[in-house]
Amino acid sequence: MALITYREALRTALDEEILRDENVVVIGEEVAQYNGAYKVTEGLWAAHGDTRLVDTPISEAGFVGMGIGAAMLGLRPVIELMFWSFAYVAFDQIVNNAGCVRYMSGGLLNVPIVIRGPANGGTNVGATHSHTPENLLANMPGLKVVAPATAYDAKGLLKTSIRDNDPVMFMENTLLYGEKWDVPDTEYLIPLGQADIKRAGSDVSLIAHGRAVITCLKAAELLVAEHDIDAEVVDLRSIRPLDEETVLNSVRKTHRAVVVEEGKPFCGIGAQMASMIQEKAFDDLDAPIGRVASLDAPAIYSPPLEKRQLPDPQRVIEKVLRLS
Amino acid sequence: MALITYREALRTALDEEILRDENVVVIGEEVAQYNGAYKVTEGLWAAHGDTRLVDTPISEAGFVGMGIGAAMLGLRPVIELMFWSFAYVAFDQIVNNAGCVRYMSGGLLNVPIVIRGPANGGTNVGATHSHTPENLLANMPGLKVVAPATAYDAKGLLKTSIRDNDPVMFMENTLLYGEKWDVPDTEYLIPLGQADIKRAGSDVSLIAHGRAVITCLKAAELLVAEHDIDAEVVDLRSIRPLDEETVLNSVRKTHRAVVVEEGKPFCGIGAQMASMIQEKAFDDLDAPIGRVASLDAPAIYSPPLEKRQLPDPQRVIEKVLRLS
Amino acid sequence: MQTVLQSPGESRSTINDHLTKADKIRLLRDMYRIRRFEQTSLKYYNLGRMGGFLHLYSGQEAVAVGTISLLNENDHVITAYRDHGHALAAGMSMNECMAELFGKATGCSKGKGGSMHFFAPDKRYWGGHGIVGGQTPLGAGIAYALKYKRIPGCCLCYLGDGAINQGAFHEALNLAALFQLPVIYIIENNGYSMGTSQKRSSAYKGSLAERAEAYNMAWDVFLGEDLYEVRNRTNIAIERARKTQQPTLLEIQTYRYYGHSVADANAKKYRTSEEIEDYKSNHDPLQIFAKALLDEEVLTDADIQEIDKAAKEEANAAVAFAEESPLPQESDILADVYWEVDNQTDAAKNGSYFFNT
Amino acid sequence: MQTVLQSPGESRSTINDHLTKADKIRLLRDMYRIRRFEQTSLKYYNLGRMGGFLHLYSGQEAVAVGTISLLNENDHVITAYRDHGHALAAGMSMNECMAELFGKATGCSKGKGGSMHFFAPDKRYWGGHGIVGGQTPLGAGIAYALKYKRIPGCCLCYLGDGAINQGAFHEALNLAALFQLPVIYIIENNGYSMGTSQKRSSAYKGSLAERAEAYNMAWDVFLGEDLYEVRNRTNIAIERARKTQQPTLLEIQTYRYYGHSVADANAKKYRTSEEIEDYKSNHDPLQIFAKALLDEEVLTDADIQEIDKAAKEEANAAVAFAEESPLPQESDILADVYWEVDNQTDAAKNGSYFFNT
Ligand SMILES: Cc1ncc(C[n+]2csc(CCOP(=O)(O)OP(=O)(O)O)c2C)c(N)n1
Ligand SMILES: Cc1ncc(C[n+]2csc(CCOP(=O)(O)OP(=O)(O)O)c2C)c(N)n1
Ligand SMILES: [Mg+2]
Ligand SMILES: [Mg+2]
Repeated sequence: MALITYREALRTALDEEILRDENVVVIGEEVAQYNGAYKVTEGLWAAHGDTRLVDTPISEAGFVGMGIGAAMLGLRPVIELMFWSFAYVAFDQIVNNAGCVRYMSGGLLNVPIVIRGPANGGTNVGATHSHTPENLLANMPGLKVVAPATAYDAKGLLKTSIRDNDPVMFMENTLLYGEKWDVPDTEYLIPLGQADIKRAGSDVSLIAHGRAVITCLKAAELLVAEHDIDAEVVDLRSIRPLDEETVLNSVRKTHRAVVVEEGKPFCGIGAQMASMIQEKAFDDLDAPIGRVASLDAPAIYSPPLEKRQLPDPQRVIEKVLRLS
Repeated sequence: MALITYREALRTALDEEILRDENVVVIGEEVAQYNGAYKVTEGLWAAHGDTRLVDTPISEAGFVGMGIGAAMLGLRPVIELMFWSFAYVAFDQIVNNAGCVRYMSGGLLNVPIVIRGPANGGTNVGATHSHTPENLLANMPGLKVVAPATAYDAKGLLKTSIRDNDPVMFMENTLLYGEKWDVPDTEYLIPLGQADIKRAGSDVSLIAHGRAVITCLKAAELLVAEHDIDAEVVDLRSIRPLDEETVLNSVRKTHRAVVVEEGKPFCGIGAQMASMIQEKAFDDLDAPIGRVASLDAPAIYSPPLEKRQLPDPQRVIEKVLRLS
Repeated sequence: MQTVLQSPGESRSTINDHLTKADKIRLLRDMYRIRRFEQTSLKYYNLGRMGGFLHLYSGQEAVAVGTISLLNENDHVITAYRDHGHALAAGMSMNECMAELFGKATGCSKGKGGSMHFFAPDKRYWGGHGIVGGQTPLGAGIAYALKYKRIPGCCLCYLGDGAINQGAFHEALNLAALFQLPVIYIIENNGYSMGTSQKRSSAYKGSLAERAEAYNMAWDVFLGEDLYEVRNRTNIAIERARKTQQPTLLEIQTYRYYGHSVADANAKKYRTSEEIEDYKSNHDPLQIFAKALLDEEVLTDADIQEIDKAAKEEANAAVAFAEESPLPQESDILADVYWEVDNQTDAAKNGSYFFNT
Repeated sequence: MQTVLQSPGESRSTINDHLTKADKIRLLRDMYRIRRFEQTSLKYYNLGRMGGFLHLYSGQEAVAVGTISLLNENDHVITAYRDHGHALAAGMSMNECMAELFGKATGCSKGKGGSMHFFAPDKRYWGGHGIVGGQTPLGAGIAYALKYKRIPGCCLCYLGDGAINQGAFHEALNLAALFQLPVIYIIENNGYSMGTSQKRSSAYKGSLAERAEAYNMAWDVFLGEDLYEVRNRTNIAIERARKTQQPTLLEIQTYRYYGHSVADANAKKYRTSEEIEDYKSNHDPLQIFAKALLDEEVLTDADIQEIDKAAKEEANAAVAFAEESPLPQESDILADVYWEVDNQTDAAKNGSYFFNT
């Protein structure tokens, strides 16, 4: 075990997969010579050179599509979006080309691509740079969506995603890049579609993904300390495929659920969770499923205000208390 | 009253608004000289000329963005997308420029634009041409989303949308263009944010928008005839703003709800409705909220199969029966 | 009409000199097969046997057949929605193509793609793409993979004259030129994008292909009615790609006889009947190549009749095949979404992939 | 370096001939104000008083000041995220700009937009846009509205050398040329997009502006260090736009002294210190224009000191203003999303607009 950052975990995953499979190529803006805008790829260009780490022009539709075309021929491109927000200029390529060509060809081809980068608010970069499109992308059958909350998960899930033969949208978080967790020294993989109980509890299920998991863990500490409420924290880890069983088992145990996400509420991940839980565990619920999301406006710049716009432990706690 | 098609209703709305306000300009591919790919704008170019009906190159990001820029200066562009599916090449313009500039300017400007066109499956045009992005767009605070199910609603809502000072995403349906309904001869407007009870009933609430409303009406007839179940059909008409009260009142009366949509299920409109209803009317529910959506794959081409992929009255009925 | 960069060491390809009689006959036959396949499909479309769109290629056959005939096992093809011609030229059977139009499980895409979305990766034919311009970054990607794997092949990526105004195409052009990718973009300029003439959709100087200048990319413009000429001029670009990995932008001037799609009732409004008739009578690629082969005494009038007849029969047989073929099953709707699920791998053992309720 | 299409009747603008002494002093002052505003903002950024990005314009001042000084009440400006220079040149106050950086309610965007998203529609300044290239269709739209309303104005739309490879920009160029829109696209070519040099991001022949040729659009390329030259060459394009509604693509060669943003720790890795120092010493637009005005005897060294001092004081005063200003209230988070809601119109009386739970 070593205590490493989420960023280092991602970098090690990339490094190991580049070494393991000659078809893995990392493509994106500033990923090579600049070492990555957020330094996720630091040192990889020096180690692996121009063929494996490729700097691109600012042409997301172009190089995402290029990656998809190359994947159809068997490369395994890992495309870095400097921010997932920039996916919107490449949205057609992602949805129609990565997401639909397998289907439209009757299964004759597949697109083993990973598109990754940070998708989060909280860094005061304004509305254009703070989109969290996991709900939009998970809406699309054909795409997979993954959102790790810890360095351990980030490494194991990224390696699995690179080896996956379908297009995986991999959502990171700039606020987590510098956070540290224990990560095994030896190789490990984490399957997609397995949620993780980050904290066991009996009174309420807090269901989240990405940094909202950390928020829930903080909320859980306060809930037990201040309100004697023992919350279970379920980290979805992958949004599509989705581990519905782990979620449902948790709710069947606790009879209460709050879904927490950093995205906007309307048709968010929380909506899907609430819809699924109430349908499949209706009789197990002692209270309506609560939701906590970003306050429903484009991301505000002003730093103290953006903090308030995102879910924080306090809002989670209030929601839990209101359910009781 | 006159019995006119959904298409004619839209055309009349455009015609009247072009005459009423010199700032209204209809922009899109083939909208002028060709009379519109789906003939919605038929005759308008002949009547109003080159300034008011503008043919564009196949550059959705370009002309949607151009419309947004023009709207910032006070024009009221009505942008036709030949299919809403093509919004994905203009997604950044729609989300960040139409949706966020008001916010990012602290309210100093507004974008009175309408983007309209068909958003539906069922015409065997394959996955790339069958997207239904109302959930994606309604996820974005700053955008409004409207989806009329009848000629009457189409006309009244389009006129209101054109007069609205915010960006309105207006979702039509090619399968409805040729259907007829009674429409008043005199001018009328329908406010956004008002759902419409298309059929009153007491046993279950069928909640839908767009063509799914028609499906629900057929299902309701069969339900009463064959199962003695009296369904209420709630047509949302506008997705954002959303008339939650009408939905909730219906559910409080019937104690059962099924949400029907032609989109894909994950984080769909039905998810949001289920999440909202279970939260706000938890104790009124006698059964879980049911959902019916397109079968969860990209749109299949094969005509008989695509019919099965979309919600039909039978699937709605089965879902209702399973709730009972 | 000029080639800015000449392919190394030659100003004119000698590619046609190597054609055998049999080769030439095959080329003519392939054009007839496309023409008759499409006319037959049109008939059954009008009989209500298929859904969606049907974008016919009639009039443009020398482009697909001429260009694709130059390819070898290292080369690849990708195109837009007007894709029947390229599919057949790439070696796909009429049966699988017709069955696809009929929405049958025996279709090339199992009835899932339809007219706009034909695929045959085994023939290095990568679709069939419905979103205008959307295939152009993919074409760059195919070329990228070839270069990455050090395969001395190229990718032909087709698009229309209207498609050049999609942003993705420009991004692809810059990437292709910057990374020196062996992709050849072929603008099939039939003068119209739906009802919009070239003049009304594109700002340009002399030609559309000149846009390549902006990226310091080689380009050429020529007529697409003469198959020999198409092969000759295209081969220069193909050689360039194979030998130097440099991309080229070609504009091939052609014409479509039918409307934009079968649903295009306006086809004769934005074009005069004279214009259409003139092309059919004086510029038809089938007639022009047939006449060339007659002049060369490669074949006789009777041979041509025979080729035509065989093409018609093949198309009719394809209809019979399609009619008799089964539809996909309802359970097929949820297949071919994820590779891992279809192949029941360990990776697919966890979690839900589909959210039907 | 050539103007393809000359503006009617003149090959060189005489615009600088009309400048009064006061005008010239104002121009110098405006450049100093930008420089000092940004250096001051940098100081407080490093003190942790603001969040997000801070993209400094230092080194490029003659472009914004020179070009915007040519505008009148019918003309408009829109730019990207490196927008402080344009904002101040357009007449926005240091107070509202600094307060925006501090995230205060008194900021030009009420603290909602931040450094990348300054707006002042009353000054015909339409932002401040964070998505690379995303503002370029908007620039065409502003020009579209001017033409539609028969206002003889134009829109200056700025972008970077890296931004030219976004598809939306190409779509906008084609639209501007096709529809003859009075928009002037100004590529502020500072040689780098983040850490990527022009050569590594763009395929081109002689210059980036030559891409305009593809659309038969007028273009020009020139150095941006001399404010007179910037005004002279830009005015030709502006006159063309105002009189004939024709668009132009300008490439103005310039340099940024700091990194891409303050967070760019690599700024000296992809550029040599010599390169940076050479520009600062020999090409600094403030020094060059100051020297010109000294030579013209418009002002003295002491006057320049005074201008500089005033700019610094104004910037410090803006900091004080920003520091003292209130933050937005939590309820403000949900304001300014919808016009109809903010204005409590009848249209906003129905339904829910926000879905907080
Ligand atoms: C992004 C996008 N916009 C619009 C369309 C609708 N559409 C399909 S084909 C077409 C015209 C294309 O013309 P061109 O590129 O010249 O090709 P041609 O049809 O002549 O082969 C249009 C507008 C589409 N499929 N995709
Ligand atoms: C679509 C998109 N992709 C990437 C970015 C991240 N990004 C912001 S600025 C920039 C470099 C732009 O360089 P250039 O256009 O030359 O402008 P400059 O910064 O030199 O003024 C990049 C990559 C973005 N904001 N938007
Ligand atoms: Mg065409
Ligand atoms: Mg730059």
